[in-house]
Amino acid sequence: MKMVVAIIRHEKLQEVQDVLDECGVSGVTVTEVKGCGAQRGYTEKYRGAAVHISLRPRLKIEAVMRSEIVNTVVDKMAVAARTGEVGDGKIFILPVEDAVRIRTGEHGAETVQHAERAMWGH
Amino acid sequence: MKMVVAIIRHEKLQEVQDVLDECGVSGVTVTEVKGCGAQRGYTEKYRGAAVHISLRPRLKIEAVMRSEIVNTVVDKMAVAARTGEVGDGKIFILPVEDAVRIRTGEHGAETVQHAERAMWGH
Amino acid sequence: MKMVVAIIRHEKLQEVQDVLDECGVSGVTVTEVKGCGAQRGYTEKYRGAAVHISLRPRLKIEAVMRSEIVNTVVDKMAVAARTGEVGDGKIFILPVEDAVRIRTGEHGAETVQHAERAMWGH
Amino acid sequence: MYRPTHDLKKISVASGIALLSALVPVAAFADDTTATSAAGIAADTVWVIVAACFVMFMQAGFAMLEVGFSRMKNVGTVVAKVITNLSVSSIAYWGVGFGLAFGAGGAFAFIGGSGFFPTFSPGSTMDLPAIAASTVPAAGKWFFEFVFCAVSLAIVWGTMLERTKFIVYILFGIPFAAFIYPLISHQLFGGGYLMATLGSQDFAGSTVVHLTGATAGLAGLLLLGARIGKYEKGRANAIPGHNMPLAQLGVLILWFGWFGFNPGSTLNATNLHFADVVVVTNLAAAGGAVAALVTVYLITKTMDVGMIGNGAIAALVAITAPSGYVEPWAGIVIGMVAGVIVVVGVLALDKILDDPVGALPAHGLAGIWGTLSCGLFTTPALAKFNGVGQGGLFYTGSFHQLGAQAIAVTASFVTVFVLSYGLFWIIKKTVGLRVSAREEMEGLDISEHGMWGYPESFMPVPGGVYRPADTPTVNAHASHEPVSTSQGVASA
Amino acid sequence: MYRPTHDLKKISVASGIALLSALVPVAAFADDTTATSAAGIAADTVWVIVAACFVMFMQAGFAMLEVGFSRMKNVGTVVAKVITNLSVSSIAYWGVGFGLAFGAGGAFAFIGGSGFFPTFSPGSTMDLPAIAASTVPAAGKWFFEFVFCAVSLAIVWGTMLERTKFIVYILFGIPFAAFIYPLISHQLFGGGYLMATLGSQDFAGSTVVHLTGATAGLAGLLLLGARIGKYEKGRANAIPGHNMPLAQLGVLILWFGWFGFNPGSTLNATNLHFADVVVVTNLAAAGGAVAALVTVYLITKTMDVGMIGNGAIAALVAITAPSGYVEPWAGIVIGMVAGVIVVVGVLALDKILDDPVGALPAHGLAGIWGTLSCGLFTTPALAKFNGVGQGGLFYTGSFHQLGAQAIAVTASFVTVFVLSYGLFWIIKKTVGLRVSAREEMEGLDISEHGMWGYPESFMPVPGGVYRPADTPTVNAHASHEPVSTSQGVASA
Amino acid sequence: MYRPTHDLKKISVASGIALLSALVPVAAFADDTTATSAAGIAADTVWVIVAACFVMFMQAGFAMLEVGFSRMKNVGTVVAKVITNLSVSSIAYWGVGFGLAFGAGGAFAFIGGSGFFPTFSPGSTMDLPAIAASTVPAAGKWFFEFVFCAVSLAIVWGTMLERTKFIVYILFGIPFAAFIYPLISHQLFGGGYLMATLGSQDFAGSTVVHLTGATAGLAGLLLLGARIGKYEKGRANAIPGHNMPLAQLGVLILWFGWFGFNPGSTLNATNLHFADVVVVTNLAAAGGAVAALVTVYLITKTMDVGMIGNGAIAALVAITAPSGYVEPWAGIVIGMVAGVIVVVGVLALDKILDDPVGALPAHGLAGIWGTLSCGLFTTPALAKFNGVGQGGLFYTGSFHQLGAQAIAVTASFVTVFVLSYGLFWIIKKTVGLRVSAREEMEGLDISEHGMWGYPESFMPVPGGVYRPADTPTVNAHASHEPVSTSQGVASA
Ligand SMILES: Nc1ncnc2c1ncn2[C@@H]1O[C@H](COP(=O)(O)OP(=O)(O)O)[C@@H](O)[C@H]1O
Ligand SMILES: Nc1ncnc2c1ncn2[C@@H]1O[C@H](COP(=O)(O)OP(=O)(O)O)[C@@H](O)[C@H]1O
Ligand SMILES: Nc1ncnc2c1ncn2[C@@H]1O[C@H](COP(=O)(O)OP(=O)(O)O)[C@@H](O)[C@H]1O
Repeated sequence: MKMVVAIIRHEKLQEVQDVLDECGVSGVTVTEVKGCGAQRGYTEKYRGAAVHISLRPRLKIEAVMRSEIVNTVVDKMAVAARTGEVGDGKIFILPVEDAVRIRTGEHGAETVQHAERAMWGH
Repeated sequence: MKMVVAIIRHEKLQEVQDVLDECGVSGVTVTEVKGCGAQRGYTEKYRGAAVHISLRPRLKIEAVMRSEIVNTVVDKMAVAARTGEVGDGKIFILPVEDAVRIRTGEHGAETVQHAERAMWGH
Repeated sequence: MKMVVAIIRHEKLQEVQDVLDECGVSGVTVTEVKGCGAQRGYTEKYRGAAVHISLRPRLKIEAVMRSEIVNTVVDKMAVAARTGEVGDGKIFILPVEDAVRIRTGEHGAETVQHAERAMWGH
Repeated sequence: MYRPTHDLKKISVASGIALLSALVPVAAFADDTTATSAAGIAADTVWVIVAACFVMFMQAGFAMLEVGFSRMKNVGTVVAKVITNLSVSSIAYWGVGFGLAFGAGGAFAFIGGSGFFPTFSPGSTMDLPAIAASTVPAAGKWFFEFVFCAVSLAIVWGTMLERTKFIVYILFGIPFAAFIYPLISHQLFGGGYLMATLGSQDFAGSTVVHLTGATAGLAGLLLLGARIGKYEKGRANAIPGHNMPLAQLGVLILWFGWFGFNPGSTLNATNLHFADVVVVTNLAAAGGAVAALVTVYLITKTMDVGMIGNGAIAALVAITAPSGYVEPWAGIVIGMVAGVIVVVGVLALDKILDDPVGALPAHGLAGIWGTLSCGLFTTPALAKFNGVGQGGLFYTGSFHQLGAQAIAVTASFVTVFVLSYGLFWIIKKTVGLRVSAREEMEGLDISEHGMWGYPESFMPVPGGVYRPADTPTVNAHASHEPVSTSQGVASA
Repeated sequence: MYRPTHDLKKISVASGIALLSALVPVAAFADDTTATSAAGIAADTVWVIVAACFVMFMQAGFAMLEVGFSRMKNVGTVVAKVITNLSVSSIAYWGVGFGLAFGAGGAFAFIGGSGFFPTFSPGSTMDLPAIAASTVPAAGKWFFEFVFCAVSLAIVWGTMLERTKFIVYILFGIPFAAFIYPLISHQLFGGGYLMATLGSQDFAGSTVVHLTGATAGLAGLLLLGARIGKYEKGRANAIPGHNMPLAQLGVLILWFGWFGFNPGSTLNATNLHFADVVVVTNLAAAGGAVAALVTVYLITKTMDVGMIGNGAIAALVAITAPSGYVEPWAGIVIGMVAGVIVVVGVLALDKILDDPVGALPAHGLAGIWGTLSCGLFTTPALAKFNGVGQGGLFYTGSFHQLGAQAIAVTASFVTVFVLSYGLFWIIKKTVGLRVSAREEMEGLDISEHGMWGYPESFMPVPGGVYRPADTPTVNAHASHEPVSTSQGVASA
Repeated sequence: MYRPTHDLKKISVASGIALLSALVPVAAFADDTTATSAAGIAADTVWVIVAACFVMFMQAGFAMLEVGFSRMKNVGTVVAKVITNLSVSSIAYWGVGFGLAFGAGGAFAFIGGSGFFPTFSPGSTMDLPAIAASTVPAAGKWFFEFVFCAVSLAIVWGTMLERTKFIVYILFGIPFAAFIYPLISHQLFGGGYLMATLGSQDFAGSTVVHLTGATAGLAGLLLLGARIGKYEKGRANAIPGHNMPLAQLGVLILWFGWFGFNPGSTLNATNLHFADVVVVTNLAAAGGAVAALVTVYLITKTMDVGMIGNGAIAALVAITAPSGYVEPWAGIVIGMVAGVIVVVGVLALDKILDDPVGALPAHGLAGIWGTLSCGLFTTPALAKFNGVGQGGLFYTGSFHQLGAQAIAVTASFVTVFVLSYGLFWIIKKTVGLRVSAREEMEGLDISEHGMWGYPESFMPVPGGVYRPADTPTVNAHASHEPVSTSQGVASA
């Protein structure tokens, strides 16, 4: 299995969730993060003082899935999350050695996929 | 070493911390996350409009530990975090190549274990 | 590529960002987390009742970089984030199989490095 | 709480008078009556000033209500707007508005014509025909009428939150306070045709203040459009505000302020009518909150927190016009109907109009209902007492007063809508009404004001310290996102 | 706002004086003394109405206090409750409560019996024996007494936060405002046995308002039980509220409101006693905050923010009964003792009773202390001035007044406890008092009201937009968690 | 605040009565005129008490303002401080301060000397030469003057937020309320040399209240130093507060409270002057907010939310001294200048002095400007009416009054600075002014008060439950970080 870690813009969450759902990924974990990169932040004013803020709000999406589907999923995710402007974010692929469904104690890849679509957010 | 990533319910934190402590894991990092999975969220009303919320609050537990103990720990964690209802969460095991204790600069597995129990939260 | 996961004190963020920037890492993702470890928390009072809080606020830094530079970077980060007091945190190194720049769809290591310094926060 | 002393005094006063029926020098009386009326005038003035202060405090209520119904990225601009509007309207109304609304002269049936840039000295008076009967000095009358103008202006913006350029508040606020509001105010408070000739009743401004504000808000909304993301594929999305406790604190502050708003409109304390108005106002608000709770629960099976507050506000708006004309039981009925109206109104309008706080139903529909309700519930005795119009349908069986009310509503709505639409249209064509899409996504606080309203909720290191930029300007890349403030207002 | 009546008066005053230059007809005096007392009555009424408005504003204080001491998942329900309770009690007290508390007739020593569903007209009076001496018109008296009832009801819920079904607030609130509160109010404010015959002193309601509210809260708490997680393995866990700034804003609003609460209870301005009450009230609050700070620091070695506020509140509660009867120095002493009582009380009770805001010590224990303190500190002069009871132990050396106070406290406590326990018991057996465990875990805002009070603190994408559900209902899986609103109230 | 007019009226009443003692039984008139003036006195007293309550409510305004401009880790201590200071100053001012400020006797040109630990009874008076003309009973005068003292003390701390030891608030607050403030208050309100002999005008306290508070704050700041991280490599970092909505709610509460602050300083209602003061005050605030908005936008190209509020506050501070002496147009000018001053002042001072809320420019610079402005804008008529000093430069062409104002400002500044610096110096050398660096980093709420002001923003499981510690004390490791409360105050 692989864990796909994607840093995306807030407004792209639903699109990315839809991609993962279509591909049969069992779930998604979302974290609010701040990030900087090529897009370097911006200057603010506070009581007249210019302040440089390097980090901007992003969402981190973590989804574990079967290795077979990871490439397809990642490419679809990249498309879904794209605006074309600097700051769109990155996707990283990490190896996962095992997964457990807490509710049942089952191990293995079938814990991270589901059959029918969940239609998250619809 | 392995990094155990567990998505659990808020109310299970103490139990999970206790398991890790017993097993001699040196520490835990906790993140507030939102997630969706088999358990698909729920409908809310806002000024009469039905709103479908796909993500629900969870805690993400990250603990790095020696590879030897990981299976035991994971199974114990799964038990500790279980309610049996959909939404209990998942545990993922990721490989870790090295760990460093910032305070001392030491590397290696001994940085992620401790001898006496810490009794976190007691 | 490797993902460097560092748990640091809030006040060390800028220093760590500077290290990563110098080393040509393309970006950083920062998450607010809570942690416990050797440093076990502390006791508070609420309306007279002593309360033991095991977790304390920390920042989690995630930066993906080329494998070649990871050791240098990690050592520099450890120095930058050090106060010498218990609670300085940990750095973990995880393998990354691929990275994608969402904006362009490019894959590979060059997506996680940049040429000129970004001067984040300056 | 028995107070014998008090009784004793009254008895001895009586006896004193008895004794007097003998033979006395005038001086004593002249002097005494001076003193007497001085005390009466003082009591009237204290009440009207205190009431006006309560009404001024309603600005805090509107601020909290709007903050609560906005998203966290758009809260600083709300409070900045409230303070700025209160300020520009103070000056505009002092210079021009008050004279147009109440000053003698002018084409009086249409508009007042004196008392611009007034100066006051202790106890000084002005020629204000319609409110001459009040013993309150001119300064007190000015302040009382001004705070009403400020409330009306505050109402305008509820429909336009989270996407309006800051400069718009100023460009619209000044002419609104100087001319648009005074025009309506003159008609129903200041002795204009509707009040003096037609006998339309609007005790404290369901139409003058609330409908006027909501109508301007409607005009602005039509030209401004909905927030990004509100309507997708022909469906209305929900954009929840971020803070119900502050929003409902706002409701409670408004409820409190309304005890200045309605009872203060007597411009008098000595005739004691204001005490009745207090009771009617409170009972109506109560009826509105209860009715809204029941209605929203029946329709949606949930007890929407915001709706309960909207119900109270709508009822207060509705009772504003009849508060000096009706009996307690009628107050409850009027309030309850308003509570139902606001819930149904919010649910219905939300599908087509993006009105974040529900100002159109709460101030518009409820304002119309309240004004009309005088035509139903006004008691002949109170119509006579107030010297405006006559009793309502349920007492007199006559539709006359209802007609007068309908005309007042229609005339006011049309006038305000036309003027406001025109004014917003000009602003739109010149400086523009709306921030850029990028600024709207980033939030108005950062894009228009250079800093979030809740910095620690957005900044990377909560509680941290921020180093000044090495370069005062934003670097190339960043210009993609968020638009720097200078651009944000460049078009202004 | 034209006021012919007023003009007429002025004209007749003028003419009265004119006539006088001759040889004076009584009419003139009648007129003049009317004017004279008209001013005095106006001053009394302005004060009482303003004071009542301050007391009404205390609702905002309670709302912020409870919000601050609740967790973020339970704040919307708090403000919804405050507005709803204020509303239902308005109507219930207007219809029934006031008549039972103050109306002439009935078995008067036990309960009043007239003045139900009252109607008011300018200056109109009612037959209210116990407060007949006040010149304030009936409408003013009604409103003043009503806001006290609303405060008492607000106090009830402090003990029951974060787990009570919303419907319970309504089902209990109506009979409380219509009957339970009026019963006690009649005894100590309305001319009942305790006040008229026994001479028990309760100037502004330490017992009538505060102890009554806290006692009902105790009854409810006993039937409701503690919040999930409060007590584990026989130990009390801490469940911190989420917002000290709002909680203490609440305290400051309450402190402000108390300047209406106690001084307004003179129902009079012309005798100037209200000014003394202001001073005594302020000094007591000061003493309470200081004493609480010192006490909590000595016991716990920490300067608990909430406790400082509790100290001020407890002192204000304690001084409520004696405020019109004691001297400034005594006010400080009474307040300080209350400050100590509340700290010790909170620390002790927290081990056995889950009272999130500390209402039992602050309103219950302090209310008892305050009522009893009249028996110690009341000056004979003020007892005489107020015409109720006599001087306290420290002045008279007699335990008589202390006895009268103890009886009043006991009688009130027993009566309220029995009635409230019975009422809550019936509610528990029928619709139930408490939400399900799952709803309690999820929070009342989402489970009872369908939306969080702080949506952005819980929703996935802060500041985001939410698409309407394709299916109006919750899907099967979700029913595990959080119970949808319809179920949430199904049992109601 | 001397009111000759009022005296005159009373004299004529008296004479009227004198005349009457011829043909008529005195009892009747004595009684009747009593009744008459009773109403006037009641009106005066109601106004002054209500105004004082508005001023007391300003404490909530300062609390919210400071909370909003603090970081989330330092908010609980702010509200605890406000309540504690209000409390200790109540007692200190009652015991000592009031007598020194207003009591007859003493070296009166320098300080008052009677009326310590006063006791009041209905309508009782005290020998307070400077405010004897006011008919308000002593209790009302005490309360009104006290709330001014409390405002002045509240202003002190704005400069010292986020790093001051809690104990310091108490150790400085008591002598400030007992002696430092009364000293200045006596000079300009209480009949001291500056007012009585020199004729310096300060209607409601631009110097007495605001400059005094800000000067003490400056002294404290100089000894306390900047917050950690504020200045690095000779550059000033920004340390944004966390909550603009609450900060601006504070501004609106203060604006509201100022309608008690300035107009209440007439200590009179019957002469109706207070109504004029209301208008001037409001227009000045409006001018200040507008001017600040324009200024900050021109300088920084951003519409800083906080600056708009600072502008309103600075204008209110500035108009405080002249509010009873100038005409509306002048009020606008004075306010606008203050709005410019505060923006330029904040931008300039921030580079060298770490003043989180901008108290030095808003209360200090604006207070100086306001006091001096009397020397420019006071109208001869109002100088005469108030019986203090004479007309300003623009009316009289004479620099005399300007000189008197300059002397008042200088004398007050020097006196307060020297006394406050000395007092803070002693505190610094004994218990210390400042928490440890670690405590400052951790935040004052957790380190001084044992719990965060926003627990859920810091605790691991928002909305969770916290188990009591097995061991009451902190374990060895933890002592590294955050310093436990006991240590936090150990040095105290
Ligand atoms: N090397 C990296 N490691 C971890 N996160 C990164 C890295 N590079 C970028 N990110 C994350 O991706 C976000 C967007 O990247 P950025 O470089 O700004 O835009 P783009 O990917 O369009 O060039 C950053 O805000 C940061 O959170
Ligand atoms: N494939 C996945 N990748 C990442 N996180 C997941 C994945 N599947 C589930 N989760 C996380 O686990 C949580 C619970 O999973 P869910 O499927 O709802 O319950 P259960 O595990 O009992 O079937 C989700 O809210 C989500 O945060
Ligand atoms: N084994 C671990 N797995 C995950 N996070 C850890 C682990 N050990 C420590 N941490 C994180 O590092 C932080 C600091 O570690 P701690 O042991 O307290 O200090 P030190 O590293 O100086 O001994 C902890 O708060 C926790 O967030």
